[in-house]
Parts: sequence; structure tokens; C-alpha cells
Amino acid sequence: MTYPLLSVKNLTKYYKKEGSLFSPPEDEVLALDDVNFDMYEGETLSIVGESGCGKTTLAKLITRLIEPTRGFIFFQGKDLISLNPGEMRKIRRKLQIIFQDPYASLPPRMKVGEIVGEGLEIHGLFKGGKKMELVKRVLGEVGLNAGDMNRYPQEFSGGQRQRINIARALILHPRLVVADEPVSALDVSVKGQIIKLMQDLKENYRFNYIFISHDLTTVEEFSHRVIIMYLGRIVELASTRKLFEKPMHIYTRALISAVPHRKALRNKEKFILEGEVPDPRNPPSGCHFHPRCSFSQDICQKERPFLKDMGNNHLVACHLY
Amino acid sequence: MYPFFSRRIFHAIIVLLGVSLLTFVMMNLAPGDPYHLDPELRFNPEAVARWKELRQLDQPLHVQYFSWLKNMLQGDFGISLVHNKPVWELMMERVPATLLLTGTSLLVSLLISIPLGVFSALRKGSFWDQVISSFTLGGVSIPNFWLGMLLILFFSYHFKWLPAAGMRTVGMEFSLLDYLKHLLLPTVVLSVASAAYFIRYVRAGVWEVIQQDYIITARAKGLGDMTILLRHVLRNAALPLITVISLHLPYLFTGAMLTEYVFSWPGMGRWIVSATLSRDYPSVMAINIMVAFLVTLFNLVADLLYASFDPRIKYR
Amino acid sequence: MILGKRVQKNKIFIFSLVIITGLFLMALFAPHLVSHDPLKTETENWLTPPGPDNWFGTDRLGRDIYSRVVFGSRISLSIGFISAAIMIFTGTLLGALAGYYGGIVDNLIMRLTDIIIVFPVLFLIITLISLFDSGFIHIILIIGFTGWPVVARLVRAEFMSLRERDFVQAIRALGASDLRIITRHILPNALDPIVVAATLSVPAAILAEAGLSFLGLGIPAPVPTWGNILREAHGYFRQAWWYAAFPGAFIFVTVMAFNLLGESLKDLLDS
Amino acid sequence: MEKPLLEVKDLAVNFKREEGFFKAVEGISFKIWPREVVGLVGESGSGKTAASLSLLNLTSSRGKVGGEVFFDGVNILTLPERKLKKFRGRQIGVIFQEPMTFLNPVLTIGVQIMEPMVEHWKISWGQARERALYLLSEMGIKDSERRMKEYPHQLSGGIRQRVMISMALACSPRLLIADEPTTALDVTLQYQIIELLRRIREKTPMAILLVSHDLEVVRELCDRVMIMYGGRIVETGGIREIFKDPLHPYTRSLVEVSPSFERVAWRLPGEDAPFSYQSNIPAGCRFQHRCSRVSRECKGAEPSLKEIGGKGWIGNSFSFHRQVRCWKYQEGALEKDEKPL
Repeated sequence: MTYPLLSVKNLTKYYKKEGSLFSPPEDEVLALDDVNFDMYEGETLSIVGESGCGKTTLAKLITRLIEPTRGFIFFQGKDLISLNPGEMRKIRRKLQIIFQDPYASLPPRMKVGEIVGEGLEIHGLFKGGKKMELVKRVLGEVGLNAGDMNRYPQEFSGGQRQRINIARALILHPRLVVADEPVSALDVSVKGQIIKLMQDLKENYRFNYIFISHDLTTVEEFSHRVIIMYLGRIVELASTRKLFEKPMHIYTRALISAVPHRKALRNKEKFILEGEVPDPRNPPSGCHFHPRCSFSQDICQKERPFLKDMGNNHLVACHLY
Repeated sequence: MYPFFSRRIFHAIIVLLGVSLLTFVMMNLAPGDPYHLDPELRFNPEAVARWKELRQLDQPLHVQYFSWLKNMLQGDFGISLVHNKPVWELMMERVPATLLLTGTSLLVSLLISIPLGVFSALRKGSFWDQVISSFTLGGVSIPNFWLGMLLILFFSYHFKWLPAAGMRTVGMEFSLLDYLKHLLLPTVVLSVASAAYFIRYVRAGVWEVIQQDYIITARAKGLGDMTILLRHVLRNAALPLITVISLHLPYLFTGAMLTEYVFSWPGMGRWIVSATLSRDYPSVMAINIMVAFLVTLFNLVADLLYASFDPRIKYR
Repeated sequence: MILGKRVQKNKIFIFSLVIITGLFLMALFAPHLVSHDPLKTETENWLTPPGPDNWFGTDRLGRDIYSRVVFGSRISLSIGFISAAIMIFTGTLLGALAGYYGGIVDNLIMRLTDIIIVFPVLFLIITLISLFDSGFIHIILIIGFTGWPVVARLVRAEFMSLRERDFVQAIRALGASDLRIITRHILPNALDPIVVAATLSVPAAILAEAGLSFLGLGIPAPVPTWGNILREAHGYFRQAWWYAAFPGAFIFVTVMAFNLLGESLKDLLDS
Repeated sequence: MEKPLLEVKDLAVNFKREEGFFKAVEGISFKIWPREVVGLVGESGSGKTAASLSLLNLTSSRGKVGGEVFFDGVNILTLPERKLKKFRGRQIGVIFQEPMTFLNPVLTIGVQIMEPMVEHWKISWGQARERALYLLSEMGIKDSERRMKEYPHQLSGGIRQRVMISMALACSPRLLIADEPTTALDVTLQYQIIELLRRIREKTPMAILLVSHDLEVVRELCDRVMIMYGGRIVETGGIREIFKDPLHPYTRSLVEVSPSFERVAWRLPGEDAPFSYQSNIPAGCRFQHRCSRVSRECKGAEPSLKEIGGKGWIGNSFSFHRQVRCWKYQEGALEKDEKPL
């Protein structure tokens, strides 16, 4: 039987600090609201949305760096949330994450060799010379030199650091890599190189990745499916081709319109959004998008639209359909 | 805003309860029983039992604690074992003296440190900045009781300008000048460390603020230097200073204790030393509670002030 | 490395280190450096001003102040160091637990810190000393165990911010245990402020001991400590300025040297 | 013929560092004509922000600014601080990148918008208030009365950036320097701010220097663009020419990632510059380590900024030259480059 590599069910996260006697109770902040999706072996899934849409929360939940308020995450059929810390540590080998900020995500006082090799040590895989050999090989594969092993992260540029991050994640041969905006902190000319590197490595290492981005154009080239998120919810999920050809949700259309000089859209209608993403402490009723939507009806304010299959696995959450 | 205030007050009450509990525990750690010091009671078991009953010492500890706490809230800190007077009375004689000394020197050190600190930050690295920095280094390093001795040596014994001890000349009628003369040296001694400490914080605080992006904005608007300093820099730098002052307060009391000792200032500091030496536990504990209460109270006021000045907290 | 070069350039750092080393050597070789037995009284020579025989003069019992000051450095420095070590150890441990685990652990530790921190340190020390007597060991322990809250707050703040940093999250994602994360990733990065705090704890402990002895609550006479000499001098310094001047100056210089060391360390590590 | 509004000659910015000086900007010269919108593009560390802030001598105290900046014929860099202040905010307004950190957290936004008017025009706060309200509503902010009393942390990112723009426009400056005005914002908001700037551009007779790392944003608003790399201008030209036919390999790498670029991509083989590239400037062309078409002459001496082709025109009153700093174009080697590798 084949089950999805990753299956996310009803995943919900509210950031909330319980008020104790000594600290103020904070307002509940909506980060993720009832998110469901499956991901299959071999596919590259992209998650796109603006700040506050919950994409980074989702990345941290999938890798269980934070705990969900509700919901389940099944990875290779195992319920991650139910695992105890020891079991979870073991499974992390298969489940890696790459962070957005190449400067903050590397420990400043360790040499690159130690950083990249640490995963092997933690999981008791290799030690000493064998470990170093492997580190050298992986560094070579991400486009760095063996000599870089003895240098410190500060000596590298943003793009090179992101390569180190990739090496650290890949040395464990993970099944799934969650890449949380891995290129958005990089300069335009470097972005493409890192994305190309990740694709090449995907062939060699046979891992799958979830690529999180705020920028729709970045993901167009390489992802199989795209999830569009808005204020904690999935608003559209479709294959990349369909999404760009026939975007359904108004928000998706607005995102595509916001890409300047897109040839495909030059002659089509443009959607320019008014206003901003509402405060997640106090999300709008019904459809989260209705205050900014020019097609908003009564029902949009009252009922939450759920994802509907519009054929060919093109899912959209909108009362218009 | 009100939730913040009430929470903060609640927090202060918790701290004070903790303080009282800690003091109570310390009191019960005292070696032997206080009545051992009383020769009349010492060899008379019946009297001891009566003595204990009278002071509820035969009750379980938690009962003792609560009755002690209750008494304390009513101002009854027990009887001094040495002076044979209610501790409360002794306290009322001494707290004002300590508050006069600490209050004056807090004021003086702030008046000195704010302009110097601001100047130092604006002219960071200059000759005068280095002079001020050297002074602050000396100020935080010099033991204030030694400084007090040196000042007495010069100003009292050598030049005979100022009195060396006490709060006023004994036998003289009240005169403000006399008070001020007595106050001058202790205030200087106590203020040196505080001023040095505050200068460092003001300097660091102002320096940090002038590095901020919004100062570039203010400059880009073409505002005058004075406007930038007063409206943009000082407002932001003043807030952390409130916290710094309240954190410094315990050290000010520690300094006051030594200063009072050197200048025979009739305050709590000198009293706790003599009470400790004579094992007058009720007095020692009462002083501790009192000082902790004063510090907590000031911290509370500082926090509330901070909250009402900082828009970022007000709306949380 | 670059740090080495900066150390060489930082004259204040070297200067303070030289003074501290000198003080250390003085404490270590005290018996070889003194001209007199610090405890030997020569009442006929009392309160002699400084001269070729008694460099710093003599005290009210005719003891050589120079010899007493030299021996006093042993007490001051050992109390300074051991108490500071206790402060740092306790403070780091509790601060780390509170900062890393948060929640109830944090609440309990921080409430304890809040309570201790409102007591002026010397008041608390004196009270404890009145309960436990003022032996050498007691004083070290009491100074050490009353001074940790400041360190704990600092370490807690460091740990809290480091815990959330991406590189720590990345190590967690690799599957590292809490112990490994704390000892190999958070602690080394929190070390700079801890080192500075440690350097600044030494003069705090030295001052506490000196103050205590000055008040007559420290190590009992006739053991020579700088604070003890100052206490004895309190009644005599109007006739004999040297009685107070020299021990006080030694406290001053020692405390200043450590403060300088701490400051320059902060500068060195910050940049 | 009209005079240029801003003329920059040989601008240089050096930052004092522990290891000595570090040259953020070196020998930059350009003109901005009245009402013209010019883009200044470069990646982080290229010196574009230092260059724009140095025009008003706003770099931090460690930065030393050299060269000449003529505003309306006056060399403002030689003015004493007191007189320079009369230009800041009044003649030249600045929009900064990150509205959260560039707004004072403890002052209401009303005060922050009004203060340049009170300072420069010597009007009362009441009078300034009228204009502040007008500006805010022009920026598309509803209930501006209430907003005036709020603090920056209470506002959303888009509103903050609008406040920032109102502040810069308060005294109707003749030149607006916009330093990455959209970078900190989300995609849909970026679009709104770009539209807002476009409207401002049409409504006011103001010249704009738009500093950005994003060529697409510049393309939306500018007539002309200057590309910076490693503290130098490497290429200038009209925005259409640049997109149609990027000459410098660096410009080409920027243009290639644009979705509208239709030619064969070169793909830069080199990594982004190692972080210390400015403290360790190579002999020869600064771009040599990342250039796919590097030849021996590139390693020898640095190429000069060479004028290429004829004059371009903005409207019909201002002319400019296409310029590029690359050895390939130094001796009429144009044809060679036309063939993709």
C-alpha cells in the first residue's frame, strides 16, 4: 500500500501565552487554522503566501520544532505528534529543515566541518576520519571546497552559507526537507544558483522537498504543486501549471498580478488588492479574505469556505465556486 | 493599561510575601533560642514555657508565621532584645534618617550623572569623555567607607570645615545649616558610586539611542540638534534609566549602611550592624523586611512610571 | 586569530592583567615578601609613621601594616575568587534552567531571584552571618550564595534569546538532545557575557568582604584582612593617616583592576 | 536649457573600521534633472544606500564623504551642518527602507509628520496639523485624525510606510530619495506602494532617486537607471534599453531573472562576492570573480565608465548617455558580445 510521504490533518496552531500569576495573558494569535494536505514521494511541493499566512509556522510544525494546538502530522505513516522526545529525535534524521536566514542559522563558533558533521555524530552514524570524509564529499556536492571545512561561517557569503545549510541537512540522507524561504534573503543573482543546486541534489539524493516562499515567481519553475495560503488557511492548491494558467482564488490572482511584467498576464485582467492582511489576533469572520475581496458576498462574512475540488485535484476555498 | 498595573501590584505583593517568608525562615534558623540570652529565664523551665506561650512559640511553624505576619502588618515587629523597646519605635527613629541620606544622594547623583552621561555619549571618545569614564571607573571601584574616612581626614580633622559624625550637633538648637553641614560629607560619599553607575548607564543608553535608525530619520528631516536631543534621544533614553535606578536601589542601601557606620549616622544601616553584633534578631529581621519593602515599593513605582511613559507597554 | 591581535592592542586589558597577576604573586609569596610577622605586636612601637623599617607604618599594637596588608591579600583574593566562582556557577545553572526550559521552572527560579534581589546584598549577608558565625568558609559561602541572582538573570536572558535563534533550532531539527544543545550550542555562545560577569563578580565579592570586615562582622581579628585593618584604623586614623590609607588603597586598586579587566574584556568580546 | 537639479561629482564614502578604511562608494558621478525619476540598483553591499545617504551627509559619524554634490548649483557637502539642515527635509526628502525602525517608537506619528514643517516653515503645530491630515489622506489613509495620535507599533506595515512617505513629503521637497521603499513589505503591499509612488510622481513636480535591489520595481517607476556593483557605477542607461540589451555582465545577470527576459541566459558561474570583497578590492575589474566572460585584461586594470552609442532623451529636454564599465566595450568590441556563448 502506498501512503503519502507526509500527511497533514486538521493542523491548527494558535500562539498563546497562558496568563500566569506573573505574566500577562496574551491575545491568541492565529497562525494556522485547520490545514490539510498530503504530499507524495517524488514531488516538490511549494507553499506560498505573504507574511502572517502561517507558512513558517507550518514549516516548524512539520519538523515539530513547535507543538500544534490541534491536528495530526503523519510522516511515512507515523503520527509525529504522538512520538516521545527520544523517538522524535531518531526520526529527525529523515526530516530536515533549511532556514531562511543564512546568517542566523549557522552556529557562529563552530567550523564548517563540525557543523556539517554534527548530524552524523548525533545519530551515531560515523565518527572521526570516516565522518570527515563524508563531510568533505557532501561539501563538494554543494559546491564548496574541502578546505572550507576548517573555516568559520563568518568567512562565507550568504549564498555559500546557504550551501552549508543544505549540506548539513543532506548529510543525513533525509526523506523530506522543508526549505523555509531558503533564497529570499539572497541577492537576485544568487537565488537561481541555490535553487538549481537544490534541484540537482534532489536527483542525487532522492529526497523530497517542501519549498516555502513569499514569491510566486520563484517556485514556478521547479515545483509540482503549489499551496497558496492566506492568514492561516489554505486558499488554493493545484498543480503549478494549472495554478498559473487558471488561478481561481481572487487572492491567487492578485499575487500573480503583483508580479511585474508577467507576460502571461499582460493582456488579462489585473487584480490589485486594497488594504492589508488583517491582524491575526482578530481575524475576520467567515472567509478570512473577504474584507479585501471585490467579489465578497454576504455568505463570505458568515461562513468559512472549505477547500473544494474543482476537478483534476485543483482545490480552492472560495464561495464563488 | 489597568491589567498591567494590577498585575504589577500583585507581583509586588508576592515578592513581599516571599521576603517575609524568607525572613521568617532565617529567624527560625537562629542558633539557640532568644531567651537563652536572658539570664533570668535561662534556668527556669516554667518561665521559659510561659515566655514561649506568651510569644506563641509553642505553636506549629506555619501558625507562628501567620501570626507573625499578622502582627507585622499591624506594625508589631516584636520587642527588641537589646533595647527592650518595641522594634517599631526604634524603626521610626531610624528610617527617616536613612531615607534622608539615600534620598538626597539619589537626587544628587542623578543631577550629576544625567548631564555628564549625555555629554559623554555625544562626545564619545573625546578627552572629556575619557576623563568622565575614568571618574566612573574610580567611582565604582572605591570602597565608600574608605572614601568616607579620607574625606573626614581632610575636611573634618585637617581643615575642620565639616563635622565628622552624626546628623546634627549635639546640644545645639535646630538649624537647617547645621543639618546640611552634617549631611554634606555622607551624601558625597554615598553619591559617588551611584553617580558613577548612573553615568555609565546614561552614556550607554544615549549612545545606543543615537545609533538607532529613527535618529537618522530625524536628521534627514533637518531638525536642529537640540530638538533631536530633547525630543528624540532623551525620551527614548530616559525610559531604561527608570529601570536602572530601581535596580540600583538595593546597592544604594548597602552603601548607606557603610556610610552611616563611618559617619555615625543614626539610621537603619548602623542599627542593623549593632543589632547583628548583639544578636537582636527581631530588630535584624524587621530592618530586612523594611528595606526590602522600600525597595519593592520603589520598583513598583518605577515600573508603573515606565509603563505610563512607554506607549509600547501601555497598550499591551 | 584576530582576537589575539586585539588583545595585544588593548593596553587596558594588559595593564589590568599585569596588576592582577602582581596581586596574585603577592598573595602567593606573602611569607617571602614581608619584613615582619603580621601578627607580632610591639606595643612600644605603636602608630609609627611609614619609614625604612615599617614601610606602611605600624598599627595600634605596633604590628607592621605592610606585612599585614600583604597577608591580607590572601584573604581578599581567595574570598573574591571562590565566592565569585560560586555566584557564577549557581547563577549560570539556575539561569540556564530557567531560560532554556521556561514555564514553571522559569517561574519558580525567577520568583526566588526577585525575592532575593530586593534585599540589599550586605543586609542579607550580615543577617546570614549573624545566624551562621563568621568563619572563613561561612563568609565565602554566604557571599557566594547571595550574589547569584544578578548572574542568573543575565544568563536566563541570554539563554532565552539563544534558544529561539535559528541555529539552535537547526541543531534541534538535527535531533540533538537538550544536554547537547545546552552544552555545545547555547552555553558557548552565552559565554562572553558570563565571562564578563565572572570578572565583575570578583571585585563585588572583595568589596563585600571588605565591608563586612570593616563592620566587624567579617573574619575575626587578629587575622589580617584589608577590611579588618580598616576597621581597626577607624578609631585611629585621625592620628595615623597611614593606618587607613594603605589597606584602603589596596582594596581600591584591586577592585579597579578587576573592573578594568571586565570592561576591557567586554570591549574585546563585543567587537 | 534647464540646469540639473542634482549633480554629483566623484562621490566617495569611506567607513572607518578597525582595520582601516573601507570604501563603500568610490568615484560616483551622475545628474538628476528636475522631475526625473532615476533608479539606483545594486545588491546588498554594493554601496547604493551609502551613496544615497551621503548626498545629505547622513552616513553615520564613521562615514567620511568625499566629492561634490551640487543641489540647484550649491555644493551642499561643503556647507556647514547648520546650513545643510536647511536642505534636509525641506529641499530633499528621504524615505527609508524599514518603517518600523526608522520611526521613533515613543512619539505619535502626528508629531513625526508635523515636526519638519514646524522646523522649516516656522509654522505652528496647529497649522502643520492641517497639512499632516491632508498628506495622510492623500496617502490613502482613512480616519487620519485618529491615526495622528497613534504610535508606530500600533500601525500595520503598509500604513507605516505611508506615514514615512508623508513625512518625507511634508515640506514639498524638490528631490525625494527613496531607499528601498518597498523591500520590507509583502508582495501585494509592494504593489500598492509602487502605485502610490507613481501617483505622487504624476501629481508633484518632484524628482525621485529610487534606490532598490530590485530591477523590476525600478522598471515600474523610473525613466533611467544606474547599476552599482562593488561601490562603482557599472552601467547606466534608459530603463528600456537596459532591459532590452543589458551590456555589463552584472546587469545582464539581474535582467536575466526577469520573467520578461527573452534572450538566452548566460548563467553566472561565480558565487556572490565573498563578504569582504570591499576591504580586499581586486586589481582590475571588480566583477571579475563572478564574471563568466572574464579575460586577461579584466584582471589587469579597472575599466572606465565608457559612453556608448548616442544620446537618450527624457521627454524632450534632458539628454543622457548610455554608459558601461566593462573591458568588452572599451575598444568597440560590441559585435563580439552579441553572440551568446
